[in-house]
Amino acid sequence: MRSLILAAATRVVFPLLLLFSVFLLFRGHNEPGGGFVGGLVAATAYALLALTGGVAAARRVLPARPEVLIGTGLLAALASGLVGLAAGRPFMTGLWGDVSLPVVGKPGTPVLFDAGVYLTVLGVVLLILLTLQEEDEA
Amino acid sequence: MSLRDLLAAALMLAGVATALLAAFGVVRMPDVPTRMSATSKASTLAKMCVFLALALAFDDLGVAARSLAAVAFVFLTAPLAAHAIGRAAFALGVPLFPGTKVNEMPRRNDGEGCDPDP
Amino acid sequence: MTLLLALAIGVLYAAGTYLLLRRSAIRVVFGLALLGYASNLLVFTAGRLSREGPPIVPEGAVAAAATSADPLPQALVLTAIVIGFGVQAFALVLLKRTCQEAGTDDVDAMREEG
Amino acid sequence: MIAAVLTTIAVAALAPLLERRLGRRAAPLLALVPAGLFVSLARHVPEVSAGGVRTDSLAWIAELGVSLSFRLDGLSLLMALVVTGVGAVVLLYAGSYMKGHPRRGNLLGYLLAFLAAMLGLVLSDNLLGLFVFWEATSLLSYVLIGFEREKAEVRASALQALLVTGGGGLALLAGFVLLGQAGGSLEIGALAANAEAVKASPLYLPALLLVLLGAFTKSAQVPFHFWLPDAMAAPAPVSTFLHSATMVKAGVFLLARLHPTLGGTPEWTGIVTTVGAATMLTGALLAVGQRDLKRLLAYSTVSALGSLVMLVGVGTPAALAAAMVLLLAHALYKGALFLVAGIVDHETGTRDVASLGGLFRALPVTAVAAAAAAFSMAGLPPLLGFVSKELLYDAALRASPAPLLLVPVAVGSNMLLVAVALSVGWGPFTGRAGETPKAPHEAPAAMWAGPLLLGLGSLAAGLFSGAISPFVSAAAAAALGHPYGVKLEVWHGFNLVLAKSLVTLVVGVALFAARGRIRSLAGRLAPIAAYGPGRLYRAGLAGLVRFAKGTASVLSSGSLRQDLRIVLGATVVLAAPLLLTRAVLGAPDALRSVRPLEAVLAFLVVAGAVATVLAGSRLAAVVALGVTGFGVALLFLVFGAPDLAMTQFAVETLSVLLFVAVLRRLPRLQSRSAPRARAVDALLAGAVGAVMTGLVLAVHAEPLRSRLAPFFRESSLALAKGRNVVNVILVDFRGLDTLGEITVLGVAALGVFSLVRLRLSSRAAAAKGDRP
Amino acid sequence: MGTFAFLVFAWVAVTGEVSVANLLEGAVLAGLLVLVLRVPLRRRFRLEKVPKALGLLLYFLKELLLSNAAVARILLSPASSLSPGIVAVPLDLKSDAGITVLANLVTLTPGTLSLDVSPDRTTLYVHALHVDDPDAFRREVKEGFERRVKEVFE
Amino acid sequence: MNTLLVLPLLVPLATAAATILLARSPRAVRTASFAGAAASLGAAVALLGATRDGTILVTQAGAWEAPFGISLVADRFAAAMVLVAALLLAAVVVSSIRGLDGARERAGYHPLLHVLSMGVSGAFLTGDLFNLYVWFEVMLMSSFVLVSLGGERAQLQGALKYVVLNLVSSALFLAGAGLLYGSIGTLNMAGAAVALRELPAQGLPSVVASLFLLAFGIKAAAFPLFFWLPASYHTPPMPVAALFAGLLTKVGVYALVRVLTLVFVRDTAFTGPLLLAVAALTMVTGVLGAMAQGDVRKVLSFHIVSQIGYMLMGLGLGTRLALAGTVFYVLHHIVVKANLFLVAGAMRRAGGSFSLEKLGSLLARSPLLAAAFLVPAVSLAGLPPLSGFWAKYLLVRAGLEAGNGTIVAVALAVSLLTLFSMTKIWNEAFWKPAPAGAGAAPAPLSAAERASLLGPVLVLGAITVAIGLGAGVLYRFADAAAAQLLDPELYVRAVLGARGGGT
Amino acid sequence: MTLLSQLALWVGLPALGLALLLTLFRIVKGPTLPDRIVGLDLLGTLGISIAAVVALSARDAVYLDVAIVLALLAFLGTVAFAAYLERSR
Ligand code: NA
Ligand code: NA
Repeated sequence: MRSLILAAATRVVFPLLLLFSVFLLFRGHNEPGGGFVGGLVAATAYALLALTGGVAAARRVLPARPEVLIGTGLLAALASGLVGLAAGRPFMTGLWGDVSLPVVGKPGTPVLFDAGVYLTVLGVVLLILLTLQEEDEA
Repeated sequence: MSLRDLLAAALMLAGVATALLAAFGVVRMPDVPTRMSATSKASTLAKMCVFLALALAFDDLGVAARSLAAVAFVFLTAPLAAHAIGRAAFALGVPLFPGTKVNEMPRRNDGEGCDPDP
Repeated sequence: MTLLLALAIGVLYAAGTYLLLRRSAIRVVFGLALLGYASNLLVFTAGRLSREGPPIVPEGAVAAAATSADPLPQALVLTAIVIGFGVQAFALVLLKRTCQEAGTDDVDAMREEG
Repeated sequence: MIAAVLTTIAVAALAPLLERRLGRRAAPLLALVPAGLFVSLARHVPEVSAGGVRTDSLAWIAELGVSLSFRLDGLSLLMALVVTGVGAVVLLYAGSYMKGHPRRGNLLGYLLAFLAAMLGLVLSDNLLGLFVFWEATSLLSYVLIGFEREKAEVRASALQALLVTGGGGLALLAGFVLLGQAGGSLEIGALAANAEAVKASPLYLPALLLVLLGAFTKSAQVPFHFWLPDAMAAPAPVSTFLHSATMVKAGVFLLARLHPTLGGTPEWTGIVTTVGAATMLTGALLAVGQRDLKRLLAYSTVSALGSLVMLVGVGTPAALAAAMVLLLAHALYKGALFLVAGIVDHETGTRDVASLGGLFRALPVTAVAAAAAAFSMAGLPPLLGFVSKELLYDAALRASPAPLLLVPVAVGSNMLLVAVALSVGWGPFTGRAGETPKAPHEAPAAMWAGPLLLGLGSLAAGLFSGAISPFVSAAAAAALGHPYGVKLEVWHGFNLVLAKSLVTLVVGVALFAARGRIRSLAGRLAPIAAYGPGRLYRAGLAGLVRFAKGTASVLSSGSLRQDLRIVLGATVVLAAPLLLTRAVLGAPDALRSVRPLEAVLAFLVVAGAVATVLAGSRLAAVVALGVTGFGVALLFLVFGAPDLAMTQFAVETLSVLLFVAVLRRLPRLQSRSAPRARAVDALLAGAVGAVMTGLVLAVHAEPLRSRLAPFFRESSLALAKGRNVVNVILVDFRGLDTLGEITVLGVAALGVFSLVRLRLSSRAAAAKGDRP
Repeated sequence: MGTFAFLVFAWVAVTGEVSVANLLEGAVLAGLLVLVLRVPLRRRFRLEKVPKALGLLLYFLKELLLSNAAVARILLSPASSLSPGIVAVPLDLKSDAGITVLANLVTLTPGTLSLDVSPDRTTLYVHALHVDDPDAFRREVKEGFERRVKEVFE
Repeated sequence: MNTLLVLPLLVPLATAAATILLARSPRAVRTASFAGAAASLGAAVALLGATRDGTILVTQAGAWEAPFGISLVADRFAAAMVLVAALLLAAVVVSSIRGLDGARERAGYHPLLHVLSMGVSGAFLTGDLFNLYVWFEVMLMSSFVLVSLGGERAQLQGALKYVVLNLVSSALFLAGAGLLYGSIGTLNMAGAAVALRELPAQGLPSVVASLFLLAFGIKAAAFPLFFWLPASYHTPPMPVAALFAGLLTKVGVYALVRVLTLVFVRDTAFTGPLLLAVAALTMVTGVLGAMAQGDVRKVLSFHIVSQIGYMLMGLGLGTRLALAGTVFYVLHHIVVKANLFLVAGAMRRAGGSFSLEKLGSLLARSPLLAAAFLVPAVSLAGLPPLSGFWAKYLLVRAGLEAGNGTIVAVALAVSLLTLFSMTKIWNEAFWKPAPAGAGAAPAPLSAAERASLLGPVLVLGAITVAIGLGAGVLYRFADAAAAQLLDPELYVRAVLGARGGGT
Repeated sequence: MTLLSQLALWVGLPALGLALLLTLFRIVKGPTLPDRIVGLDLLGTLGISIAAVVALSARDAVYLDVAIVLALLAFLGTVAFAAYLERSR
């Protein structure tokens, strides 16, 4: 939908959505939120961009191809599970660091896992929506 | 009951009343633009009131900040929806209320009304 | 309220089932979506409804309130919702492609021929 | 013994290769394998004749009593000698007969493999082991009958043989299992020792019937006899080997083998004798009117098999001795005659007896072999056939239940068979030369050597029948289950039996003389004869295929709706009665109160669902669906599930984007079903909904006591360092679910991508002018 | 820089925690978003516009609240009393942001709804529930909102 | 030790992720896919090795003890299923190297294969009912994509049916899992086994059990729920169909076996006769369906249905011998049926069609192919001494020992018709001269094609022969597996610890 | 429970429920697609208010987050619908 008003508003809403998605991701362990909903919200940000500015515009600001996001997300989730194995505990055993980091909070394998979820969900929704919209535009 | 609570309650009730008004409007108004008109602002007002009530009701700076942020979001996004719908309805040629006095907006294409999805 | 929801779940299943049995494949996909809602609500309800708030440990407490909603069905439903979204996306696109290739969305016309 | 069988199989596998290397020298070389086996087996004759038994065993599935245990006694040695002896002759013959055939090597290989299977069958002392070889012979016979596979009728005959014998084989399997149950072992020897218990078992009769079914189909007994003449589509060496000398005798062998265990009861005697007698007569009657050399022989074989079965059914020592001699005699003369028929066919290009005559001049050696075999078959002294016929008549006379019935049948059948024997072994070689497609020349030695050897064997065995008496006795003893001695003689003196033999011969010769008229009569009766079980088989098969097609079109109509109706109907049919009979249906035990907003939300959900059903346009349906989704999300919210509400809202929004992206390419909604179909569907849908509501209510009739929820509430922060219990479950307590779930998502995305992209690329390819 | 500051501010607002640590977190995140995700928001942040912006906000809130009653009256009055219309308002504003903000403000205040901007960006089409005099209406919009928006955004 | 339990999930997932990331280089994808398949196979072999002595391996994902976390459990049956699945994956990966077009390969074929394998292994190994649902979805979703990959019309129509019916099954399963949690408060299978002991028999749980029966019955393609299978299995590329044919329905059978021997053990009075009736009807309708077909793939597809009946027969009889028969049958059938589909692909390549009418003289064209067909076909028909015979024998014997002659008669009659079906294919495709109107025969198989197309076939055929000749080995295993299945206490104690059994 | 909570629970939420029903009427009635979409948009908007009022009635700020998510997302669906309508002219 080519609309000056929408396009201009998108420029503000887009980063807000992304920011908020990260907020949801890292808060999820303690408050409502988490990787899923974070990933979904992030995806809506790009979807909005694609809707108002075209798929090409959305692709331009994507940090990586959606497939790569999916693969990376899956590997991150997998890696978080392997940490436990490497430590001689069962697969996916939650292990936590002691220091607290900015944004992330205490680093722990569940956080990495949730981040993997976030990336995967983002990649998935983007791959689906961008593919479809691209075809729709064609 | 503290004054803040009272104020919050009043705001909440005002918001709810406005929301009800919006719903009432969407039922009563005769055509798409008027319905959209009724809902977009009344509901925005409603949301603002309710969020302000929230900001007051919790003795928590964080909640207040988030509530105000929510109001900002609402101001930012609610008009976009109204704009998009109004524009689409107009472009589609959805019939206007017969009482519409002025129409200075040119039809963009053929002006033929077409239902996209009978 | 449980009774009311049980009835609503029944209606969702019934509506979903009815749509599954339509000749129009697009209605079938709508039916699948309704079945998804029905199943999710059913699982959610199975943990018993609670009005006592979400299973979140309040700041300063060590455990979530014993009366808070059962967290497990919530987690299950969340998983099911997300899976359902993926499935729905795929089903929709499959539907679209099938209609394009078959030239119709009439499932009765889609009997295989060799 | 095991080694012998396995070696033969290995050689069989190499046969085609060998043939390609050595050409015509391969067959004689390969024939050395059975010949060698024959010799080494023959070395055991004295020992076995003296009552010795050799065994050899290899455990297979010990826990189930399955083993490869072999037993060399009189019965198996007799069969094994027939198998290897005729096998050697046939292999030699086949090399020559199939000269120039591109797949000669394959045929030799199949024959050797078959020989191994047959050897295994007759030597097996374990029912399952025997069964394995039994089925192997069925399968190999299919391959051998279908050797000239280019012809449709050849393929049909092969299939027919396989289905009839294979079906019997399955009955046999069940019979064996029952037998094993009744007797507590699968070892034939052990069963025989436990025969009384077996016969007393309630499983005896079913086991007997099933075993008999297996044996009768394999040995072409009425009413399963029809497959054998049709199997003559096989090349001559195959017919010789399988359909006269060996495989068809497997059923008889089995009956003899199990006689100690199963025999002697009224059921056994009644059924086996009757079926055997009926087959004997039927085969003879059908044989006499045939014009085709091989069909003449085939029907006469059916008759002979009937005789054998009848004798085993009678089950007296004399009868079993007679059976053993007939078995040997038949292998010799019928083997020879089949080979002769093959030579005649090969040399003249026809097998029509009516157009054959005077071949003696062109095929002198063959003629001698033919005459010897035919005379044996006709029961002329001093050939073995005569000895065997005498024994047969004797046994029939002394059969305890019904000699009055058996004797006329036996004599009558043999009269007809005399005519048949002469038609095959005498008629074509004497009299005026007929018009044949090819000018005949004597066949190469490799071909006539076999029939000659077998024909002369008939003579020798007859002349020296006394010498083989101990061996025959041992065979009969094995079938009897106790020691037994019989003295074979060509000359018994003048008695009732001899008189019968003479009458048989005289009438038989007369029938031969009248063969032209008999054939024309048979020709006129042919339409009646066509109403045999063969026709039933064909009609049955065709009917089955038709039925299958009908069933398939009803059951899997290809209609998604039909399939769904069945699936959903099954759900209702299965769950509803259980629900009504087994579950407590009551009001929910908790949360009975209703708040206004909650009621509105439930209504919203329902209204959205109903509106989706009723929606007349795609977009209206999407909107209605959105209403339901929205209601569900808010229900999550008010019942303490903010995470769910959030996720549901996000998913709803994305669903809208999704729908909107594909909706334009979807066809418009149309109403296509008839009102009646809609009513039926609505009924079914209502039933499904009612069942689900009932299930929910049934679950809620009892309080839920879960250890899980308290654990999660209490451990979330303490053990998993997270305050949002739901999220902690998702990423930690049940992280594996989530791992699977994001995998599903990833795959779904790949799916969408590939569905769209594969098309885009094919479109691009089409645009470029490539083939799509 | 404008984007960055905006995002840091938004982060603080959303998290509702005003502390150095949280500012730092916001900065890290905003930096990541700007750098990695190549967020497209190019406006520079100008401190001197803040008072004018606050003024605009106040004016808007006043409009919003004052016409609160009007909303109710309009919604509760019979439909026949409506005299809606679509009015073309010529624009002095040039920037996308300015036009957007104006359009949104118009939409958010009772009785009016921005339908579209003409492709040449010179006209804003506004739907109003009561249009007695189109020219008066145009003036009202231009002198009320447009002037104030122009002061802040251009 | 416990690592062994997660490797069948991790290796495929890592392989899938890697192949997604490497997507732009087909060579790298193939290499990674092959390496992943080999690693999966190795892991599965190790897993079976660790469970052969009767050890029930258990690991609790995330170190959360049962019933709070998700248990992964491998007893003999599960481990064997994982191994056969891995074997099949390897065979399919190898035969895909030549049997697949580039477009499909680029469209994510290899990651899908591995994800499918992950889902299947997860379904075999999980000890949690909801987790089973998730693995089912993993498996289904990848199968959805695989079945529609290529986008030809027939394929898409088949895929649509396949998707819809399987989603209905998923909905039933999900509802069943939810209701079970709602009535006993646990999802852990061992926990559920314990909890159900304390409830009155024939109460609500048996109603809930019926939902599981239906859901798994659809997956297993049991009568009357099998329609989706013949409608879709013949459409995808043959390596894919082979994987489906071998594995997917067996996951349904596995799930039925698992819940009926572990969880809903007190419902046998109801489920036993029901299963036997379903088994008989499944056998018969499947084989009749096959007889009606003229397309190799469809004949084979309907036979899957028919053979499922045999597996259910053992489960319905419920004795140790019968269960051993089911285990034996399932393992044998996975190999044989997948093999037949792979052969069908090679037949198509060599003869230019799947239609029996259009095929012909394949025996002359490629004796090796004929041999490759013959082994699994004869085994499927249940002729000795190949694997199928022993599977059938065990079931027949179990049926007769249980005094159920009817089901045995049906089983035997159906096996004759199966023989008929296989012979029909042989007669028409291999023996019959190529029909005149069939056009030019396709080019003879190149050496590389033979290696890729027939290599896996011959390996699987060799396994079939080996199972047949060494039936004792597999029987002993199946018997031991059945013994384990019949003693749910072993499973419960392994998962919940000693205290689990008591409370 | 405070008065605020009670008010939210027994006045605020029922009133919003009534608003939902009114909106539902418009969605079902139509008559045009834009009308339905206007209704759906309002439904989302009401959802935001409901989440906020639930937060008041439960005195729990977690519901505020739901409201924010909804506020951020609700308009997107409407815009997508509108885009669809415009494109399908
Ligand atoms: Na399968
Ligand atoms: Na099968």
